[in-house]
Amino acid sequence: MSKITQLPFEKPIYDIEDKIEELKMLSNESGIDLTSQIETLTKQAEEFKKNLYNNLKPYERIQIARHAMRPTFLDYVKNITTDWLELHGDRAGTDDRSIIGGIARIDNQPVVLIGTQKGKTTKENLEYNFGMPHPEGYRKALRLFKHAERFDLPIVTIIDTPGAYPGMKAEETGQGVAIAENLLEMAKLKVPIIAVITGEGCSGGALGLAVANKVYMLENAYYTVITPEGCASILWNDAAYADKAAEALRITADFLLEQNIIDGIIKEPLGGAHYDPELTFVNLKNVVVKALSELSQLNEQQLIETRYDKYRAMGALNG
Amino acid sequence: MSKITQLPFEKPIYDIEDKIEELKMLSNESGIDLTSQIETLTKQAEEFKKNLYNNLKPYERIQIARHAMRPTFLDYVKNITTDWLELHGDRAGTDDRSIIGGIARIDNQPVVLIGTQKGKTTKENLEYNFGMPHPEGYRKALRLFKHAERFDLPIVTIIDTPGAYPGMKAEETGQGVAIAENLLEMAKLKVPIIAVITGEGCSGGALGLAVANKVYMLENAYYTVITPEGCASILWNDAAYADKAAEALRITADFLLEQNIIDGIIKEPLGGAHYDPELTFVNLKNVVVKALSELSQLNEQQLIETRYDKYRAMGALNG
Amino acid sequence: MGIKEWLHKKREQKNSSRTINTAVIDDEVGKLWTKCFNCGANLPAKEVEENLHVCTKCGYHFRINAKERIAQVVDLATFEEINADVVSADPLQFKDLKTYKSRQKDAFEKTKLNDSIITGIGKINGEKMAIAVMEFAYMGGSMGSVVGEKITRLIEIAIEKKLPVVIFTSSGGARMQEGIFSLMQMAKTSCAVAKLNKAKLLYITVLTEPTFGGVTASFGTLGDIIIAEQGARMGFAGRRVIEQTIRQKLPADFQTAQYFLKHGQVDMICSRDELKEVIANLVRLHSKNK
Amino acid sequence: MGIKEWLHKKREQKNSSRTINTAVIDDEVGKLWTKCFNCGANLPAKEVEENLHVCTKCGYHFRINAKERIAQVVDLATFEEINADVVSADPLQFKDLKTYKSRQKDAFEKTKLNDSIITGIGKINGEKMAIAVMEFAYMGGSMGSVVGEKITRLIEIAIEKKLPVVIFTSSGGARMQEGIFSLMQMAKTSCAVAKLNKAKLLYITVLTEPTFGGVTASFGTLGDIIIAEQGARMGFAGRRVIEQTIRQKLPADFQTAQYFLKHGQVDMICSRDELKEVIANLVRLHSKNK
Ligand SMILES: [Zn+2]
Ligand SMILES: [Zn+2]
Repeated sequence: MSKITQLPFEKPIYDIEDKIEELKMLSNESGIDLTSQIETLTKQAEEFKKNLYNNLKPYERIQIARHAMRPTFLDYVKNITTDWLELHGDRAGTDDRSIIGGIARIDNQPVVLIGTQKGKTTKENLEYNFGMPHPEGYRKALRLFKHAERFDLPIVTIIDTPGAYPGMKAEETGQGVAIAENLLEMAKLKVPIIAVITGEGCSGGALGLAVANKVYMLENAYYTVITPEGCASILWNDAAYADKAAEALRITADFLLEQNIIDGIIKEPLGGAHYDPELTFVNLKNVVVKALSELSQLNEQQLIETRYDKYRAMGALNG
Repeated sequence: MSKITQLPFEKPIYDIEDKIEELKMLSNESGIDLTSQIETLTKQAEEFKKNLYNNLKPYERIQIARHAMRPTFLDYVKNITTDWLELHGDRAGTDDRSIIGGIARIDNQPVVLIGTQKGKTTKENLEYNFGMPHPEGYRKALRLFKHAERFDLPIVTIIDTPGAYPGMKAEETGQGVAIAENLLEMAKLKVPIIAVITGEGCSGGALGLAVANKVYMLENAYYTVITPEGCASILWNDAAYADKAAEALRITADFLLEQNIIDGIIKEPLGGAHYDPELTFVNLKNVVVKALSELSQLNEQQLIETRYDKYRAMGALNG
Repeated sequence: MGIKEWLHKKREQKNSSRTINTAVIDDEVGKLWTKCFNCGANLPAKEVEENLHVCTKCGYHFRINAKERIAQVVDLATFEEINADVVSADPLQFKDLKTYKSRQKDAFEKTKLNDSIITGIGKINGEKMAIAVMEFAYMGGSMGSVVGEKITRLIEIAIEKKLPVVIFTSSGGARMQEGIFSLMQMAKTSCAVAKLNKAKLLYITVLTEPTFGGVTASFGTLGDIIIAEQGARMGFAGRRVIEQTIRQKLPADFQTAQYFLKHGQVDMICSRDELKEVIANLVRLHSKNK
Repeated sequence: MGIKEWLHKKREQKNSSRTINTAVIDDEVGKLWTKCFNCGANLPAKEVEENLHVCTKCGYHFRINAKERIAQVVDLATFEEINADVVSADPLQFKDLKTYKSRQKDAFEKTKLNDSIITGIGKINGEKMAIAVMEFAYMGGSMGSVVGEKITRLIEIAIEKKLPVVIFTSSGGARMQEGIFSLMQMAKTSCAVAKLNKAKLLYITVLTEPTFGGVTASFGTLGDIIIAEQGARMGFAGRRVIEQTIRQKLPADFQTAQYFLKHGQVDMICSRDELKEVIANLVRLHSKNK
C-alpha cells in the first residue's frame, strides 16, 4: 500500500509518530537506550489516536469519507464478489461511467451490484466524473434494477457520491425525472434491495440508488440532504462554515441509526477504511451477506410492503 | 382548398380538363353552342380517370402516397377526434417532432393516438424531419403506449413515414434498439392496438408503430420492407429502377390484404385522399370506430394472444 | 384563518371592491397598482387579479400564492382542506444564523400556513379530485416532513376514495433545516406515487414558478401527465450552481417551461386560464365511461 | 451435409492435418496461408484456425461461418440441429436482375445451408441451451421467413424445455426478395422474445461482424444481455446510407463494437476466446441454485 495521505486533523498523530521515528533513529545512531521513552510515547500515541478517532467531529468524518484512498465501488466488487461481469449502458446512447453495474456472486449468491464510482487519480476522476452521475447513469441503474427483478436477483447498491451532476446537459436530459423515476421504480421492485453508503451519500443523487429494504452506512460515511458546503453557502452565506453546517445537519451514521433512517453501521478500522481496506471489505461483506439471508425469507409482497412502511414512517411531525 | 399539385402520370387528365376549359371559354366568347362536345369530352375524361386510377401501377400509387397535399397525422387528429391534447416528450431529453402523440376521443371513446407527422411546407418538413423519427420518437411513443396501458385506453397509430432517420445521432442513441423495444413492448400491451398506414409505411421505421391487433391501409398507401428506391439501388444498382422495384416488392394494399398482412383497406376518393380529404377522414374514422368496437369485446389475454398469433403466422415457407 | 374563511372573505372583498372606489389595501389582494416584471407596464392591481394575476399587456404570469391558486382552479365552495394542522417537529433542533423555529414562525406570520403546502379534496370544473398546492412564500416552498406527510396522506385518501390527484408544485427544493428527514420525503412521496400507480388512478402534476431540487427529483416529475404553467422555471440544480460548476453562462431560455417541453420533460405548457379546463378534461379522458 | 457430419469431418481433418504436412485444401478450412486484413501479416492458416480464426499477430477477428462458430462455442458432440429443412416459399416470385430462386441456389452451393441460420440445442461449457447462429455467407445473413420461423420455433422449444437462448447474429438486414414477409419477421421474432421474457428465461444475443438493419431493430438488440464480439460492426442503417443522408464523413470508429459500448447499447465486448466462458457464466448467474 502506498503512503496514506494525511488529513489536517490527523497532524498531531503524525507529529507524535515522527517523534517516535526520530527517537528510534537517535537510539540507533547514538546507541543510547531509549526503549522506555519510545514505549511511553507509542502508548501515548495509541491513546491519542483512539481518543481522536472515537470522538471525530462531523466535518472530520467527512474528510475521512472523502479520503482519496478510500475504497471505491470497484474495490468492493473486486474484494467481496466472484464472477463479476460488468453490464454497460442505458441502451439509449450512453454508458455513464459514474455509475457502474453488473452481476456477480457474493458468498455464492448471484446479485446485481450497482454503485457510484470515484477515481483515485485525476485521470480516473475525469472518467468517473468524480462520482457524480448524469441522468443516463440513473437510467442504466434502472435498466439493471429491472433486469434483476426479471431474474429474481437481489440488488446491492454501493453509494459514494457528492451528488448528481449539476450540469447543463444533465438538466437537458432530465436529472430530476431520472432520479424521481428511480425512487418510484425502486419502491415497486419485487426483489430485495440492500444499499450501503460507503463514503459520501449526498442528496437526491445518493437517494436515487438507495430506496432499499436495508440501508447501511460505513462508520465514517455521511448521508445528507445537501453537502455541508452547499448548506453553509446558503444559510451562512459562506461555504467556509461547512463544519458548522455539518454539525447542524446531523449527517453521521450514529444519529441516522438512532432515527431509523438507516438499519446498521458497518465498522471501519481505526482512522478510516483506508487504513485497512481488507478489514473494511470483510466487515461490509458480512453485513451484506447477513442482510441477503434475512431478506431471502420475505416474499415479493412482503419485500414491497416492508420497504414502503419503512419510508412511510420517516418524518418528524407534531400533530 | 388550394390547387392540387399534379402528378406526372396525371398529365393526360389535366390535359383533357384544360381542353374542356378551353372549349367552355370559346363557347362563352363566341356564343357558339359547344355543349354536346363539352359533354362528350367530360364523359371521356371521367372514363379515362376511372380507368387510370383503378389501374394504378405500384409506383404511381407511391406518388399518390407521397403527395405533398396528402392529409397528415395532425389532419386526421383534427378531423376525426375531439378533445385532443398532445402529450410531449420522451421524459429523457427530447420531444421528437416526427412522432406526435396524445389523447383524444374518437366517437366519444378516449384513445391514445400516435402518429408520424410530415409537413406540407419546407419549414414544416424540417420541423417534422420529413416524418423520419429518431430513436427518441420511438421512445416517446413507448412511453405513451405504457400510459395507455395503465389507463386501459386503446391505442391508435397513424403511420406515414419514409422510414426511421438514418443519421449519425440516431445510431448513437440506438435507432435499432428503440424500434426493437417497441416491437417487443407492443407485443406485450394489454390494450387494443389499431394501426393505420395512411401514406408511406417504410421498413422498421413504420413497423415500430405497427405491431397491432388490426392493421389497415389507405387504398393508395404502401407498406414495404425497403423503399423502392433503396431496393433498386441495391438490386438494380440504380435507384432509377424504383418503379421496377415497386412492382417486384408487392407493396400495395390489395396484395397485402390477400396475404393477411393487413386486415382491411380504407377507400380513398378517386385520385387519392388529397382530392377529397373530408371523405377520407370519414372513411378512416368509420374503420377505426368499427375496429375499436370489435376489439373492445376481447379481454387482455385475448388481445395479447390474437396479436401474437397474427404475427406468428406470417411467413412464406416450404417444409 | 382557514381556507374556507379566506375564500369567503376574499369573495366579499372582491364584490365590495366592485362598488367602492377607495379599495382596501390588503397584503394578499395586493396593492392598487401592479408593475409587470416583464413588460414594465403599470396596471391596476384589480385588473391583473381579475385576469388570474396574468399581465393584461404581455401575458406575464405573476407568481401567486397557494390560496389564490385554489381560488382560481377549484370550483367555488368545493374545497375541503385536510391535515391543515400537521407541523414539523424540528427533529435536528436546527440552527444556522437563525433557528429553524424562528424561521417557521416568520413564515407562518407571512403566510398564515403551518407549512409550505395546502392539501384537500375539491372539484375542478366539476371533477372531484385530491388536490395539493405548494406555497412558495413559506420558506421557498421547501419540502420537509410536513410536505411529505401531507402529500402521502392525500394520496392515501385518493386511493381510498378512488380519486385522481393533482399537485401544483412550487419549491426551491428540500428543506435543509430538517436534514435527512427532508431528503427522505423524496422517497416517501415517491413510494406513495407507486401505490397510486398500482391503483391506476390518474396523477397530474402542474409545475409552477419555480420548481427545483427535491420536488423535481421526486413527486413533481412523477405525474402521469406533467403540465408546466406558462412562464414557470424548473429544474434539478439551480442556475447559479450549474454556472459555477460548468464555468459557463447559461442560455436565456435555460430551465424555462419551453426548454423543458423541448427537452421532452413536460407533456404540455398551459397558460393559467387554460388550467382548469385542461385538468378536468384530462380527468375525464382517463376515466371509464366519461 | 448435416452439422454433425461436418463437425465430424472437420475434427478428422484437424487430427490428420497434425500429422500430414501436405494439408488438404478445403473451402471451409481455408487456404494454407491467411493474410490478415488488419496488420497484413501472412500467417499459416492452420495457426489462425487453431486460434479461433483470430490473427495471432494483432488479434484481428476474421469473420467465421456458422458451422465454424458452432464448432468453436458448442461443447463437442452436444449440438442437435433442428428445423434444418425449412425453406422459403418465394412468396413474391421475386426477380430483379436475377431471380430469388437462383440466388437461393447460389447461396446453397456456397454454404450448403437452406437459409441464413442454423438453430439447435446444445451445451456451452456444460450449460444446455437453445442456440441460433446466423450465416452471413448465405445472402448476407439476410432475414426472411426462414430466419423468422426458425428463431420463433427455437424460442418456443426453449420455453417448453425451460432453456436459456443464445443467438449469434450476423446479418445485413432484411431479405428484400421476400418483401413485406421479411419485414414481418421483425415483428414475429420480437413477439417470440416477448413470450420468452414472460417465461423469465435468459436471452443472450451475441452481435458478430456484421449486424445491421432488421436484425439490429428486432431480436438482435432484445437480449437480456447483449454481447458484441470484438471487432464486430453493427448498427441500424448502413454507413454509406448515413453518409449520403447527412453529407458528411463518419468517424473511423463509427458503428464499431467499441462505439456501441460507449453509447450504451451493448452490455460488454468479448473477444472470441472469452465467449464460451462468459455465456456459460451468465447462464449460471441467472439460474436459481447455481
Ligand atoms: Zn406585462
Ligand atoms: Zn493481424
